[in-house]
Amino acid sequence: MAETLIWLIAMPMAGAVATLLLPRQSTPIACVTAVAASLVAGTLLYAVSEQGSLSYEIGGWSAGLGIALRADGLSALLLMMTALVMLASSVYAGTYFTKAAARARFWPLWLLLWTSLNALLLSGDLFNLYVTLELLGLSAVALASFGGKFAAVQAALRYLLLGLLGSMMFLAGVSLIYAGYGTLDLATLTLAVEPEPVAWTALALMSAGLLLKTALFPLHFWLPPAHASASAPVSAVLSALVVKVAFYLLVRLWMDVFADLVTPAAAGLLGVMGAAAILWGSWQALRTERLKLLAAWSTVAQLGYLFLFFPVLLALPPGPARDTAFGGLVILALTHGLAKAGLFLAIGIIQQRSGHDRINELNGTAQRLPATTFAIALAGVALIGLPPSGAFLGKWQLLAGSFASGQWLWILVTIAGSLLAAAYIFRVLGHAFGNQSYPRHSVTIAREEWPALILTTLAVAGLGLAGAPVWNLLESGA
Amino acid sequence: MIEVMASLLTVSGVGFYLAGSIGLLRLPDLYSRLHALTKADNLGLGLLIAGLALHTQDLLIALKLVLIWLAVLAASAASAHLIAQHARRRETQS
Amino acid sequence: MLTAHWLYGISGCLLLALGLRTALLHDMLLQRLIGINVMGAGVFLVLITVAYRGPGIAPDPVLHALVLTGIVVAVSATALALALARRLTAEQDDG
Amino acid sequence: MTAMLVLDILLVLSLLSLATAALATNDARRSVILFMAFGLVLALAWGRLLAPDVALAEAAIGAGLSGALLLTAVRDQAHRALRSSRKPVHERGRANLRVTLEWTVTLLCIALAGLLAWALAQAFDRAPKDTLAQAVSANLAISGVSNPVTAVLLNFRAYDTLLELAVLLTAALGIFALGPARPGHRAAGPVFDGLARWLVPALILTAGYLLWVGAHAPGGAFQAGATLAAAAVVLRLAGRRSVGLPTGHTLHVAMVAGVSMFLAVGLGLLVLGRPFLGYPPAWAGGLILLIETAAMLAIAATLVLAFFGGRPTPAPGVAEKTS
Repeated sequence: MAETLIWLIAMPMAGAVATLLLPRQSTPIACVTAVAASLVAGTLLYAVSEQGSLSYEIGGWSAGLGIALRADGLSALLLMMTALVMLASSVYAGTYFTKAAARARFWPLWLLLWTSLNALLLSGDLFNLYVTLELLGLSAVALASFGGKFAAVQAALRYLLLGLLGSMMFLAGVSLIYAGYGTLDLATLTLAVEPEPVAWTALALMSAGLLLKTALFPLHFWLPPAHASASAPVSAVLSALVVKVAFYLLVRLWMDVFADLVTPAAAGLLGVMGAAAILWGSWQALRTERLKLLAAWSTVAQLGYLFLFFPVLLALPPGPARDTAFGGLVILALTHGLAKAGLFLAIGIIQQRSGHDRINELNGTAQRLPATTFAIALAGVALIGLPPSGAFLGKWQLLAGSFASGQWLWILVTIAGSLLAAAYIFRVLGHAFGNQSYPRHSVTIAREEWPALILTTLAVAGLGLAGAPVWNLLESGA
Repeated sequence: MIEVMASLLTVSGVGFYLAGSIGLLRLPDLYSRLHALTKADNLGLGLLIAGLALHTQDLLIALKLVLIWLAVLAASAASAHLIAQHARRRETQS
Repeated sequence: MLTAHWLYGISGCLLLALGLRTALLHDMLLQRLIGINVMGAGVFLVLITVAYRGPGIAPDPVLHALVLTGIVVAVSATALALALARRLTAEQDDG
Repeated sequence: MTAMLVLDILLVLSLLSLATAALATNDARRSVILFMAFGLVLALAWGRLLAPDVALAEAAIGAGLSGALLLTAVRDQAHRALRSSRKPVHERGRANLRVTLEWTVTLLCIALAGLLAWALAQAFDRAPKDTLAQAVSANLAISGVSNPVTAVLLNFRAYDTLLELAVLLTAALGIFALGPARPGHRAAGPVFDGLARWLVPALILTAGYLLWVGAHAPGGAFQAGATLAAAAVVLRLAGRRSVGLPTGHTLHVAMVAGVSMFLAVGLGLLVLGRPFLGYPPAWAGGLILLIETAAMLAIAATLVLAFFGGRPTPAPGVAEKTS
């Protein structure tokens, strides 16, 4: 079973090589790779739920000398979300890029991005994490600039420079860790680390780098242009997955490896930045005139909720109460990933059909593209956090945790953020459902519209109604 | 005896380097600076390498050192030529 | 702690800060990129200094391997950034 | 001991002053040339700190190829890329804000350097933790090579190197996706041509030597690949258009050679019932050389592509533009 870990990395990488060597068959190869990699992710999820966390020592060298891959409940769930989002976006990308030559150049980068996402979620070694972060950053930048439009290239260049800054900060932290503890293996480090200057300076450096990559307010400024000017399948993956895996790494470091170091003040700082992100991101989403920018600003806001969990989790006593709240964090992250990817895909369809994504000119969209409009509405349900979406469960846990620990500020921010989200979603839907004076027959394009619809349905119904397995999995894989 | 020879060669090589560097800083125009730099440095490196080769007393290493000298000679001659040519072209153009 | 550790370790930290400052403040792309590269050089200098154990003692090969990897990654990123920049100026001149 | 101290201080001072000078100037070309000089002094520092493998890579990649890339970017005026988006500051209030920002960032950077140095000093003050270095030397005999750095790069932490080759491939693909290569250089005069005529074969020979020697002495695929790429850069500068680099499909094969050979070996071993990239000790030396040869080709192809700045165009009949 442990071999599934290496297959999750080797498979998309081999797919990237194959699509590059056989450009004429690249689309079928990419689809087969996507399905196969998703099946492996499903197998891993099942294996973790049955056997608990898994690990794999590459080359047979013991962790420390060699590099170990590890998967627990958290990483297995995120790997599954990655697989679902990538699979759906792959199907969509096959129709989005109409020229065969463009597709042939797209797939290798796409599969390399998938490789880096999986590699990051599985890596158990600090320096290896640095390399995966760079692979992730470079493939994300190459994809964000794909197509070569001026705005996209400009945003991608800024994205690259800031990403490089972030990686360098991370690497500086890693070198300090090696100087102090003589190891790079996360499991060994967890046991060795002590609350002392070396450890907390290293943690601060690594966190600063990762916060830049997760675009937490006030380090968010690069995200909206980069996410809004990329092509639709790429935006979906950037917003749903790329920032989220950097967040995963932060959670891994703060809650797991360096858990002894984290003080309420530090967690509170993250919470304040998260609260600012929620308010500022939602406000900007409400004011913007373009649908893609709205989705991008909404990502800034939604990441803020995830950071509100830090002070809440730290205030709860370790044990069942904290674990329940932690499950809320995970389910919120998963819901946002699925819903935001679906939203970007749906926006891509609208943009391609009507040639623009200006919110004020969306009238008649509901008549012309009913399935896509429905997908946007479903994504909206998840972004606002209405029942029965998974986000409702997540926010509920956030509110319950804040309530239990008496942190009233987070409750106010969550409510304000949800109201703002409702406002910006209804603004879009209001225009989309607005009637157009002249009749247009409605179209349904199955291969284009299904991916968005399935992702948003999963976010609303799948995770919302069947949330319990998430908690079970986090427990069994701990 | 050989040690003394090696030291003498090395020191005189360094002396040529110093002269070349002073020339680079003090001479008035590009051509004379280039002249000072390449000539003095090539000779300086030659003496330095001769000194080091004597010092190691290993034929293989000495051979490698001489190879380095030849490579640097060729590269510096070619690059000095390129720089001078470029400067000359610019002068005639303007 | 060896004198070399002091000297080179502190220089590594200074290079990191120097590069970071330029990368954040300079308004020309090329200098920002060089700033990031100087920052990387600072981190590499810290790593190689940590690997150093003193004259005549074999240094830690793991860190040397890490720095080799880091140098190649840095040059890849620099190359991609420059290609993006070239594309931008080409379009600016056209339009 | 004092002589060494003088050398150390000289090295450190020239490193810091070169970096400061490279970053302080507003002249892009000057900045790049100073940065190249910085890279060369850095290579000396690596040599001083007993890291010859790193010194070789730094001289070839860090100073040499990065410098070549940056210089051609200056030629193409690429440094202007982000500038136009910033408007010159005229208002007094904005200018004051800018000064405040600069001071804040500067102070924060100084604080960061101080914090880092302090933490580093604390780490040095403890007994050095040599456990990993000891594990490397304990397992060196079964790693297939006797150069410990190569053993770490291609055996113990081979997975890092696989991902690193994937990073290189990604960069190459990203550059590829942006469009065709920039126009070549005009033909050089007879002197440079004469230099290229014997320098290129010598560089290719050196690359082969570095690849082979990496098993037991400083050297290896990365240094060799960079040297090979340097040969191509020399040819390109001499005005040769395609510099022997294949175009189209064959170029793709060269670019992915490293990753695919790595994957083939890793997955092949996995199918045979061994761990991924777990070489049997008897075969380790041969397999490592095989992977390194493929990696060298991929590195050279990628670095040359980066220097080209795009897809090489297979149209030798067309007269080349000169800039």
